[in-house]
Amino acid sequence: MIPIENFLVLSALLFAIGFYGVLARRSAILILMSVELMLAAVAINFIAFATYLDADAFSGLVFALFVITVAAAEVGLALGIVLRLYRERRTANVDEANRLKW
Amino acid sequence: MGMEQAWVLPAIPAALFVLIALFNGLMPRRGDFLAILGMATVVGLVGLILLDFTGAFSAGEFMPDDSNVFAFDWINIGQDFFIIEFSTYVDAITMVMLPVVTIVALMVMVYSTEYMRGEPRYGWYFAVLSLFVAAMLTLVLSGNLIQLYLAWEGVGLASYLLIGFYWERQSAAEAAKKAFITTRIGDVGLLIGIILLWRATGTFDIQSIIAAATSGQIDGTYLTVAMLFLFGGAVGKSAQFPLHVWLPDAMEGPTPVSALIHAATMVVAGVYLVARFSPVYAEVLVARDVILYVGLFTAFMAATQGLVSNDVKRVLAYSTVSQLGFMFVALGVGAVGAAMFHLFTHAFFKALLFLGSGSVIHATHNQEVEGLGGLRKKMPITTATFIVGSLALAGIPIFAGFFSKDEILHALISDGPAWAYVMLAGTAILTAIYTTRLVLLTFFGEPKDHHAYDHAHESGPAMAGPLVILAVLATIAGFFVFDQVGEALGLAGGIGALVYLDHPHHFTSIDWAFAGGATASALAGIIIGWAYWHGDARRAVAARTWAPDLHAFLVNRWYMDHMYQAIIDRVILGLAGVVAWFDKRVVNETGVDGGAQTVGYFGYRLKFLQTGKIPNYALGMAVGIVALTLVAISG
Amino acid sequence: MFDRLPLPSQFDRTIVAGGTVAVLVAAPVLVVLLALLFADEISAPEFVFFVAAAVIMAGALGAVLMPNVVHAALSLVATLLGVAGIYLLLLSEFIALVQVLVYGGGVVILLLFALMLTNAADDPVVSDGTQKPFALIVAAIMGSLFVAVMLDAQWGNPSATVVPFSEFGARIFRDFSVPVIVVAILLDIALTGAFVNARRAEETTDQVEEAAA
Amino acid sequence: MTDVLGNTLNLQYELLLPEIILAITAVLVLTADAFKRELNIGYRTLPLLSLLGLAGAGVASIALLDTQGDFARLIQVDDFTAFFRLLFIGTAAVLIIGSHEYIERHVNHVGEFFALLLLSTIGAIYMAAARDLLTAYLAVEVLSFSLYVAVSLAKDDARSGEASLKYVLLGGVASAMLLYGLSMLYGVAGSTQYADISEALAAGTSDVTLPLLLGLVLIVSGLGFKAAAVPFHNYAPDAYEGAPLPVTMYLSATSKAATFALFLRWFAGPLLPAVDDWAWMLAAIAVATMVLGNLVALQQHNIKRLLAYSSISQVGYMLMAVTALAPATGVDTSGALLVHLGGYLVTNLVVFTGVIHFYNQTGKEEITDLRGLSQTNPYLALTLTAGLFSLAGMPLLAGFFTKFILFQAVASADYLWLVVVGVIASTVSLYYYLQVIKQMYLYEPLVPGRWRMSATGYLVTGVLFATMVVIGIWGAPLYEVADAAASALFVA
Amino acid sequence: MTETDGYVLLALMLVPLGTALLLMVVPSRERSTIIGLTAISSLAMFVLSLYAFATYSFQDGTQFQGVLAFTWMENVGLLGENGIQLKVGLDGISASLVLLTGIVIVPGTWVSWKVRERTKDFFILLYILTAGVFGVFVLIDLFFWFLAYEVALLPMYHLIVVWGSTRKEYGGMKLMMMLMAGSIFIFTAIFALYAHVGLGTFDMEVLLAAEKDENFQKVFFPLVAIGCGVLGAMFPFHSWSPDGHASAPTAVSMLHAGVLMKVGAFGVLRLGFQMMPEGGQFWGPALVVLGITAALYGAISAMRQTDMKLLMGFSSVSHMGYVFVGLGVFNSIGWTGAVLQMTAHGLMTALFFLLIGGMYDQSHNREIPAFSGMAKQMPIWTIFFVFAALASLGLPGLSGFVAEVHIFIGAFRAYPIIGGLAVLTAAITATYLLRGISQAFFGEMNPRWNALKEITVMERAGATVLAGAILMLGLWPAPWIDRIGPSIIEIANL
Repeated sequence: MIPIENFLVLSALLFAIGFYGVLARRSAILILMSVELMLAAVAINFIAFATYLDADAFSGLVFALFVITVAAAEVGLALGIVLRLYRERRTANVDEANRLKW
Repeated sequence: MGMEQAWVLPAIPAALFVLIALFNGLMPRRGDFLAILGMATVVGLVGLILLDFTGAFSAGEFMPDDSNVFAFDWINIGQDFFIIEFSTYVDAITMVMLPVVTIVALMVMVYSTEYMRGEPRYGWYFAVLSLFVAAMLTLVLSGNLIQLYLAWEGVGLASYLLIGFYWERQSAAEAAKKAFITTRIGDVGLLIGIILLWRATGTFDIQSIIAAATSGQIDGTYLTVAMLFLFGGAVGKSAQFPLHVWLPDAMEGPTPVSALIHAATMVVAGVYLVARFSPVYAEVLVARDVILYVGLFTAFMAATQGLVSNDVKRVLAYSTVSQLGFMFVALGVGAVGAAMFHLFTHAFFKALLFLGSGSVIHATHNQEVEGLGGLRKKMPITTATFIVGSLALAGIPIFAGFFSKDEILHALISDGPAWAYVMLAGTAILTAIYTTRLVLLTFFGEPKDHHAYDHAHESGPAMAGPLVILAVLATIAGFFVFDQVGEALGLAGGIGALVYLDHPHHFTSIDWAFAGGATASALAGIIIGWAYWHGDARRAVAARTWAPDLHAFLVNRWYMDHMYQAIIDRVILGLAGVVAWFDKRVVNETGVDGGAQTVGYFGYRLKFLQTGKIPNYALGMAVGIVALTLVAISG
Repeated sequence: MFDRLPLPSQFDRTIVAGGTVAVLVAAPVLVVLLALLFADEISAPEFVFFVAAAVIMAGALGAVLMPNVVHAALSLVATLLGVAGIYLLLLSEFIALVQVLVYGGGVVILLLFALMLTNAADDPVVSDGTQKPFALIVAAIMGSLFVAVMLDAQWGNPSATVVPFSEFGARIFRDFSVPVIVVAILLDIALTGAFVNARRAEETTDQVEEAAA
Repeated sequence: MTDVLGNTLNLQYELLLPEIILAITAVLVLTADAFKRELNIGYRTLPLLSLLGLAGAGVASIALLDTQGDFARLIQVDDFTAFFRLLFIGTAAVLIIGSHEYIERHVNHVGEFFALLLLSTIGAIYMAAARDLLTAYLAVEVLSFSLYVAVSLAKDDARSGEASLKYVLLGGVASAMLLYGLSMLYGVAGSTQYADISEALAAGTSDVTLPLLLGLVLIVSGLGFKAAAVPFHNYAPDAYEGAPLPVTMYLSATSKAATFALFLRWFAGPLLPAVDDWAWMLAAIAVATMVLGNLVALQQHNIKRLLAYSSISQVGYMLMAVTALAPATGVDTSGALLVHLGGYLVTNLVVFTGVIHFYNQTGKEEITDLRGLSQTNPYLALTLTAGLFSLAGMPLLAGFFTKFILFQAVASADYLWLVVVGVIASTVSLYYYLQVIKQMYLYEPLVPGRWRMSATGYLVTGVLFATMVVIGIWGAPLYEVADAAASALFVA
Repeated sequence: MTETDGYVLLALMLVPLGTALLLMVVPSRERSTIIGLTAISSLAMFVLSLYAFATYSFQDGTQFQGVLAFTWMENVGLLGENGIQLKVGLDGISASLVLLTGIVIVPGTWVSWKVRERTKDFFILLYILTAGVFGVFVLIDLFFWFLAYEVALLPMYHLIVVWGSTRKEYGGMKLMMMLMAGSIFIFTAIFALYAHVGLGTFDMEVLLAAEKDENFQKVFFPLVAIGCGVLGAMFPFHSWSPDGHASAPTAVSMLHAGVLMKVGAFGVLRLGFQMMPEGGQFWGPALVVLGITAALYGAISAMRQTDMKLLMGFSSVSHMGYVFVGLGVFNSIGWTGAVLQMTAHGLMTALFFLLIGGMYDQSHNREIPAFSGMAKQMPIWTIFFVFAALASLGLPGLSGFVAEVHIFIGAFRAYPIIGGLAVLTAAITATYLLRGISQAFFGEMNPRWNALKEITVMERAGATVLAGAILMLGLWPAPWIDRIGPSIIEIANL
């Protein structure tokens, strides 16, 4: 039986990597992808806990399920907005989307 | 009308003040007659009270019981150690003051009807005169220190208003301001003294305080300090060194005012105060010595200044300061009687002199001796009365000044240091000299300004009358020193008998040998003056050429005004400038505005955290999380 | 829009690149793991786990590090599949299925399309942000902290339970009825959002139609 | 019906009636919009329809006022829920009435806008009503998603898309953080039910302390983002500025209120046993928020941004109350927070409705554009002044009373130092509010000549103004309602 | 004073408030209506305050009279029985200050009829302010007390920036911000007090009676002292006063310097010394030092001022310094003096600002050096001005002396040196006032001002009212002292 720590560590690393992506990337879409990584990490957590620690190993699973769903929906929504911005400014580069500041 | 009704005395003029001040416009002659009638009544009442007092006195009671009856609480917050009550208190000293104040006031008012005729604010003038009289009477009658202080400031106010009567003249306004502020500085001392005494005794009632002090309840040094502060008040009011500078300038006021306030009555309030507390001063000899030396110095200094001044009124002003110095010398050696006596006589002859000079000024519209001279032909009455006054001032026998000054010198030589006597005697000679000078330059010799001379004329009855009356008084007032005179008048005795009640020092005659010396010195002074100034007018200015430096020193009043001016400009205003600067720059701009700007600056810096770039924002969030986690785990 | 999506040249180049990277990274790891497996150092599940973990890590790193957006997207696929593997390992095959379908099937394609639509085809290389070093530091700290936390805790004793595939639907719609409804609303909103944004602004369309009319 | 663990699930759907009504209305609105040519209906229909739905929902929730209970252990219907139901429905209604002209003129896709408004209201309500982490999370996302979209709806405004992008990307990160935190919580407590969680935490978590702490950190951060608390606030000013004004208003009103409803549900409920673990975090964040929000607000020149920062600082005050949720005084503190929320909402609506109508007239949104408003439209100037003063906590207005109650609650919970910070902050805030007021009263208008708002504008501002004053001088009813709602939190 | 008189106290607040509301509905062009309304209501306020003052008579053991309470909210949240109630009550101290307000508002209203633009709004704000001031004096529930306190400050900003003069933006903003910053401290102290007593009520009587830990008092007294001290222009928190007064319109300066600053000192007495006597005893010396510093400091820097209103501003700082000395010496005499000084200075400074305003409206110049010999042009004005100056420099027979002598004596009782300095300050006051007067009013008439006319009838009337009050208090202070003294002693005994 694999100790749960393995999964948790894995998800932690995944989360951190995802966050790194958010911080380091410039293309809106890549940032979005990094967010997906973070969400995947979350899902791993939920399922790991569900499987290992939950008496009735279900709510965790459902949680993970909905996380996946929401993530997908978010991608759709966000991409729509990215495309709009691209249409307006001919760029998907978040550093150039800084008219609003101060 | 007994002593218990004494409160009526101030009440009458006070009422008249309100009446005239508000409604003089509606009255015929602007209501001056009201003031005079009221004054006359007061004089009559004073006579009655005097009789009542002396009657009781001759009945053997030292201090009539009903002398201190009228009293009511003015301030009472409900703690017995702090009650301020108004009360009238009548005793011998009061009895000396009352006639002086009222009679001179009456004379001056009558005189003013002519002197001030046609002036703008004529009614206002009489109103303020009444106010002054009211305050002065309250002052001399008050049995309570706070009440006394109230009246004390009241006379100051009246003086301020009257000195500034011709406020169109900047000099007059300045003089009024100077007078008020200078005396105010003295009053600070007075108030502090009063409160210190209260602090030690828990009462403001003068007699209780005196009783407490004389019974040695109060620690010696504490009492000394308190009494010195009290004396500070006297110094201010009575224009003693170092606060004497205001009195000469006060001559900016109308001359009758100078006669009443700045010669006869208000300025002697200080003398009155010290006399009133003489039993206490007898306890604290240090303070008394201070008084002696202050008086001595002032007398001498003022006399020297009087020697050179060319302004008639100023000469008289200096002489007033000097004579007040005499009185304080007397007080300084504990000769209360002599002091009060001199106050008494001085009031009359100095008032006479001022009114006389007023008459001159009225006639010639000139008060510089350089523009006067030879007026004796034109103004006989004025000349005669003025000479009488001068003789009294110089201290020639049978004239009032002689007796009182003699008393002072006598007291000084008996109780004071010898050198002090020498100095004062010298001052007496100086007095004779400048008096002579004044008379000569004003009434004798050739007229220096013919235009003025031609228009000069003798004053009318309203002015001449008071002159004559005062001249008579100035002549006979001295005789009150004799008990016989007093008894002849139905009094209990001479003025000495009245005032020296608590001293054994009764005298029925004077030491003629001593008096002879005094007389001789006075005559010597007159002769010197005559020898120097008689004849043509050019002599008047000769002094300047004779000893220019000394002359300048004297003319500039020993440079004291300069010194004060320098102190005010450099030190006080400088300090004020520093403080104002501190307030503007440090407190306000650095403290308040600076604080605000600092906050704003932080805001300005912080707002640039808002770079508008998503990764930066995310970084902020990440840092937040990391920080919180670190704290959480470490904690 | 297909003409803007430059298949195949761009595409197979990507595949080649991705493949090589995957092999280069995966091969040694695989060897080691196999060795351990046959030496009975690790059990079969653990073997699978490590393989999957390796894939996930590699993919994740690729996704956030690769300069070429297309490569990044593809390595994201690797990660997500790896995650699906983890799900399987955790005995929740349904979630794994969903994962594969939704991500592998939907999301990534969506991402790729978006990439193409935003000109990634012409210049697929997007340089990283200026704050990269800070990002590295912060993320490193964060990761190490998280890992430390996970290892520090004493987790309860594993009680591996399985939710039978059959029950899934029934239970979702019974025990989690509200979330299902809410997520429906959510999807609706997401749809609307994507639609209103991707679609060009209203007036223009109206004008077009008016012009047509 | 029971679930596997044998818990009976009662499925009274009437408990969800208001939300159902809202959802249906939303669908109707969308349909009506989609077929507006065919049905040939004007713009007016959509707001009216939405208002109808809101009215229905309002009636329903009023009818439900005294029915307590839970729906399938997922939704808790109690006074707390009712309080927020009415609050949110009311806010939405005010928004529609107050700014329908603006929406017509300056918003794309009005149909979708209204639909989103209604749906997001559901999300907001469920944030307050959920009694299960999953439901709560989804509700959060519903609200956030609709806001992501709504922000992007400004017509002819290049800022809108950018704002929306920032919001959606950072929002994604935030919800990832929140989820990670939730997963930790789930791992620690082994359940997503509030009740079980509080039991588990109360039972003690010594062997998983750090995961719990980490979870709390991430939850606080995630919610902090939704509430725009420093340092998770950066998106807010940009989103506020880029969004259409009504959306800005909605962001600063409903979204914040809902977030704090969630805060209360969680931190006064399942997380209360761990209060010592999170109080300090919230305190720190609260202080940072108050300070930074107010300081930066001093430097703003755009009304929207100014209000954004001012509402950030307001979040600081509210977080103070959450911090002070000690078990002993929990009820009172949360009651005070609810009072302040109510007052703040009303005040905020006053200000924003005023600004919206100003924009309708002038199309300007710089502070300096307000100059001379006291002459061109004295009524509006007065309203705005009162609103701003109320935000600054000046007396006779709601702000004073609610802030007073809030602060006294916090002070009584031995957080006097927090109160001090808060009072100082609100004094600083007075400065920038006065700057705005100065523009209106001190200077001459650029374009002289009086103008009038629309009738609905007068209606809404009038009613809100009145409410604001009433709360200010007779706040007892509000306080009692809030107190009841708060005590509902603690019965479980 | 009976229960029913409590309604009078209530009316004191409601009359101005109601007038403000009424004015809102009056169309602004109907000047006559506005004037009539304000005339009536100001008169009503005066009568009511006079009635309150007259009917108040001290009774042993009870500090407040005419106590009347309406529960506002209770038993909700942290609030217990009588949590917050609209509660009014009067004691000797507040009675005299109420009368002061009633006296000042009348001329304040009269002179404000000169305001031309936005007259209506002006009066609305002015009366809201007045309501606040009355409230502070009569309300004895901390919540409402503080509410009234803020209400009194609230309209200040508009009144200054809209109707003010020179540097009004700066002056108004600084005044508002500093006073609000001051209320931070009060706010904090109130909460601390409330939490410390822990009876769940803001009722002042209860809080006064409640036991308070000594350390608590020592910690929180300074907060009250500073908070209220800011409004009382206590050094070094005074710098709003000169600029604020300089920029405020006449009536506002009158009310603000005349009454509102007193609210600050009143707060120190009521909230500070009365609520936390031990703290007061501990910090009294500090207050004395600050007070005497302010007195000297204000007087000395006034010497350098040329703008009449700035001069008055600093003069106010100086005079309020006396008040704080009187409070700080912590004995009944000093406190009585402080309260008297509040009244005295209120009347006197109101008169000053009235006169300065009356002149400024014509000349639009307040620089003393610019004037000379004004007595010729405006004799009545001059007389009143000199009168006010004499009152201000503590001439016996006028209000200033009565108050100051108490303070001096109280100070001497505790710290003779301080007392001496205080007396000295009076002389300095005389200096700067008389310097200004002799420069501006006397001497050669400056032809530049030939156009100036005598102050208007309303201004003369107002000045007469104030002058009369000054004279009354100066010559016959018993009515005030009989009310203040016993109440003070009652407090001191508590």
